[in-house]
Formats: sequence, structure tokens, C-alpha cells
Amino acid sequence: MKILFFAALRERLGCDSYELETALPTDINTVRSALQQAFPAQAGELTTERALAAVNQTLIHDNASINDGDEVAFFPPVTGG
Amino acid sequence: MKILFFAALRERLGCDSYELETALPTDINTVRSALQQAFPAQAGELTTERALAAVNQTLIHDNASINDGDEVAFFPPVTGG
Amino acid sequence: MMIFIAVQAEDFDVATEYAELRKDNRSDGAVVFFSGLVREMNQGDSVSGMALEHYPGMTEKALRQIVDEAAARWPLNRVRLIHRVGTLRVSDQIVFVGVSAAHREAAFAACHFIMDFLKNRAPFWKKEVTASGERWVEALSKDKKALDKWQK
Amino acid sequence: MMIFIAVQAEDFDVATEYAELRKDNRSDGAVVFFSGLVREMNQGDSVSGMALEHYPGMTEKALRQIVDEAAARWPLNRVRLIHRVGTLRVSDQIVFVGVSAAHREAAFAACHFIMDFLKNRAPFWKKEVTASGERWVEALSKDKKALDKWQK
Repeated sequence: MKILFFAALRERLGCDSYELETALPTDINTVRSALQQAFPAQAGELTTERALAAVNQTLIHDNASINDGDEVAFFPPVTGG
Repeated sequence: MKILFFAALRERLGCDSYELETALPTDINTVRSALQQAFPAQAGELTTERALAAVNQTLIHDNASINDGDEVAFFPPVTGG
Repeated sequence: MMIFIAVQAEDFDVATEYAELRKDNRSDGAVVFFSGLVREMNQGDSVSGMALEHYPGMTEKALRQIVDEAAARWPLNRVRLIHRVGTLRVSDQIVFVGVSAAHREAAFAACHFIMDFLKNRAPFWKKEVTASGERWVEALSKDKKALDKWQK
Repeated sequence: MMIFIAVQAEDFDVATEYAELRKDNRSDGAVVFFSGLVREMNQGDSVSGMALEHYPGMTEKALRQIVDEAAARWPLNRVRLIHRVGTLRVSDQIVFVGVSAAHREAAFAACHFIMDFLKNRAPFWKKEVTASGERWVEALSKDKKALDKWQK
């Protein structure tokens, strides 16, 4: 599955998306851990504190299941307005 | 001393000011009572609920003393904005 | 601190007021404004217009006191307050309060505070024209209650 | 209920937005708007400009959810919300939120609510340009705390 990154997280990971090999369905906690293993040097940027998660363009506050075709994204706390 | 009236109170009393004969200094409660005697049919319009008082263009919430030259006014609760 | 207060029969232009709040202003991140309009319906009746009376001399003084109190409570940089008097029709502008500040919390609170106190302390009175004749608007208890939130 | 939401690189015109809130509107007595501007100083440093990144697709959806939530809480008639993206300079306009309602309490609360939630939920990120280079703006705990007042 393809994971999107934005803003500072995108820059620190050095890519705006990542193709994660994973069995589906899965959940956002599992994906987050897999990303921390894929980017060990940036694992601290991928904690729940430092990286929010959205599934299908909606912010996810708890663990959420992820199915085939879902759009998954991670990004830093937002700073608009 | 001259007392000013505004808005509905002015209309109901039928005048925009009234020359009250009174010894000075006095206070706003004494003036209010004197006005209620001067306008007995409209005494109900001159209660503290129905008529606010201002001395020298400042709203008065408690009893306030009035001296020679002070500008005294009574008017209904305000409805601007 | 820049303060502008006007009581006038003429209409005001919100774009001009907003431009004055922004002019050469590099320090403020937040502008909040309130604009009050004449509603067609009030207290259950259809209104075709109104006359706004005030107490000349006291009005400006009362408005200034309210703005000064807001400026004492929150860090504001500019406040512009205009209140119209005289004859107004439905959907006409009645009052404008514009506040600029570094941050939004101060700007929102001050603008709201100024309107709440203006409603209770500034000597303006509305006389509405309805199908059944003219009537003085009665002060509402909800406007008095609106002050409660500003108790320290 | 009329809702307009836009995410755009182009500047917006507050007078146009205000006119849209008032157009053929005889029922609303209160318009409140917020305008956010680029400040010269932020978190102690001099800022010469910024770049605003967003998550296309999610942005509009998140803004719409915030506006819908506000409309569910307060009786509103019109909401207009514009957020810019791309390159901005000091004193440029960033965001506009305009709300019209019959009464001022609803208009003030909804406008403030929309800004507080936008600050925490809408996927925008600011990268500031300072004398010592570019930096991503860090989210502030005070913005998160600002949501507390809207707990039911």
C-alpha cells in the first residue's frame, strides 16, 4: 500500500510517499510501526505525538482499520490559519 | 437643576428636559423620587428598573451625589448595537 | 494603540475600515470584526426600518470607556468602532467593531466584549417601524446576561 | 444555509466576501469575520515570508467538516471560508472566516470555533523564511488548548 507524507515529515523522510508491503486488512498502529522500522533513523518523527495519521483524508485519533484501496497519510501536527 | 430625558422616557414624559427645584448638593435617589412626584402618572417609568441615570455623561449604578453644574439625565435601558 | 470611534448618520464602508486596520501593520496576525445589520424580523414582527436616537456627548464617552476597558484586558493594537444614528432601513449597517491584535484569542474576545458592553452601556435607543406603527425596542434580558461571561 | 469554502493561491478580497454574506440577506443581524495575516515576528524571530503547504483533497474535506460542525451547534445562515496556500509575504492575508447569523452570539461563537478547529484539524503547514533560513512552524500547545472551551 502507498503511504503519503507531507510537510516537515516529507522532507525528513526524503520522500512524499512510500510503498509499504503489508497484508490487508491492517490497522494504523501496525502501519505506523512498520514505517518506523522502514525509516529507523526517523522513527522519532513517526510517533503518535509527532505524526498525525489520516485514512481516506480524515484524521484518525484512535487505531483504525485499513482496507484495500484506502488512502493513508502521515504528517506533522498542522499549523495553518 | 436641569434634567435631560431620552427616547421612550422623553416621549412618555412629553418633554426632553425638566427644571427641577432642589437644594444642592443632592443625590440621584433624591432626584429620582422628586421626578416621580413631578410626573405622578409616569412614576412607573422612572423606577430604577425602567430608567437608568447618568451624571456627567456617565452611567450611575449606585446612589451618586450631585453638585452644582453636574449634567443629570434619565433614560430607558439602552438598545443600540 | 490606535483607537478610532465615530457616531454618525452616514453609512460606513467595511473595506475602508479593514484597510485602516491593516495599513502599515506588520505586527498583527489577527483581525476580527463585527457588523450589525437591521433585520427584517424582530421579536416576531416584520420591521420596515428604524430610527436610532442617542445622547450626544455621552455616547462617544461611553464607547471610549468600553474600548479602553477592552484594551486594558487584552493586548490589542487597533480598534475601530462606528455606530450609526438616525433613520435606517432593513439590511442597513448599524454598527462596526474592528479589532486587530497579534493573536486571535485577544481579537475575538475584545471584539465580542465591546459589542456586549455597547449593548448594555452605550446610550442608543432603537425605534422600529412595523406594519402596526412605531415602537421603541425593549432591552432584552439576554443582552444583560451576555455580560456574565466577562466577570473576572 | 449557504456555505462557501475555497483553498487557493490567489489573494481574497474581504469586501467581496462581506458583500456575499450580506447580498439579499434581510434576516441576519450579525456578521463576524476573522482574517489571519502573516506577522513580521513569530516565536521571537523576524519573518520575511512563508510557504503554505496543504494536503489537496483532504483540506477541503476537513474544512467542510469543521463548518458543518459549527452549523450543527449554532443557528447560522451563511459561512464563507477561504484559506490560501503557496508563497506569502509579511502582512499578506492567509485565511478568512466570515459568518452571518440572526444574532451575534451564534456568529461570534461559530467564527471563533471554526478558527480554533482549523488550527488543529485542517492539513496546512507553514514554512517560514527567517534571516537564518527556512523552518517549519511548530504546532503550539496553546492552539490545542484553545479547543477546551468548545467541549460540550
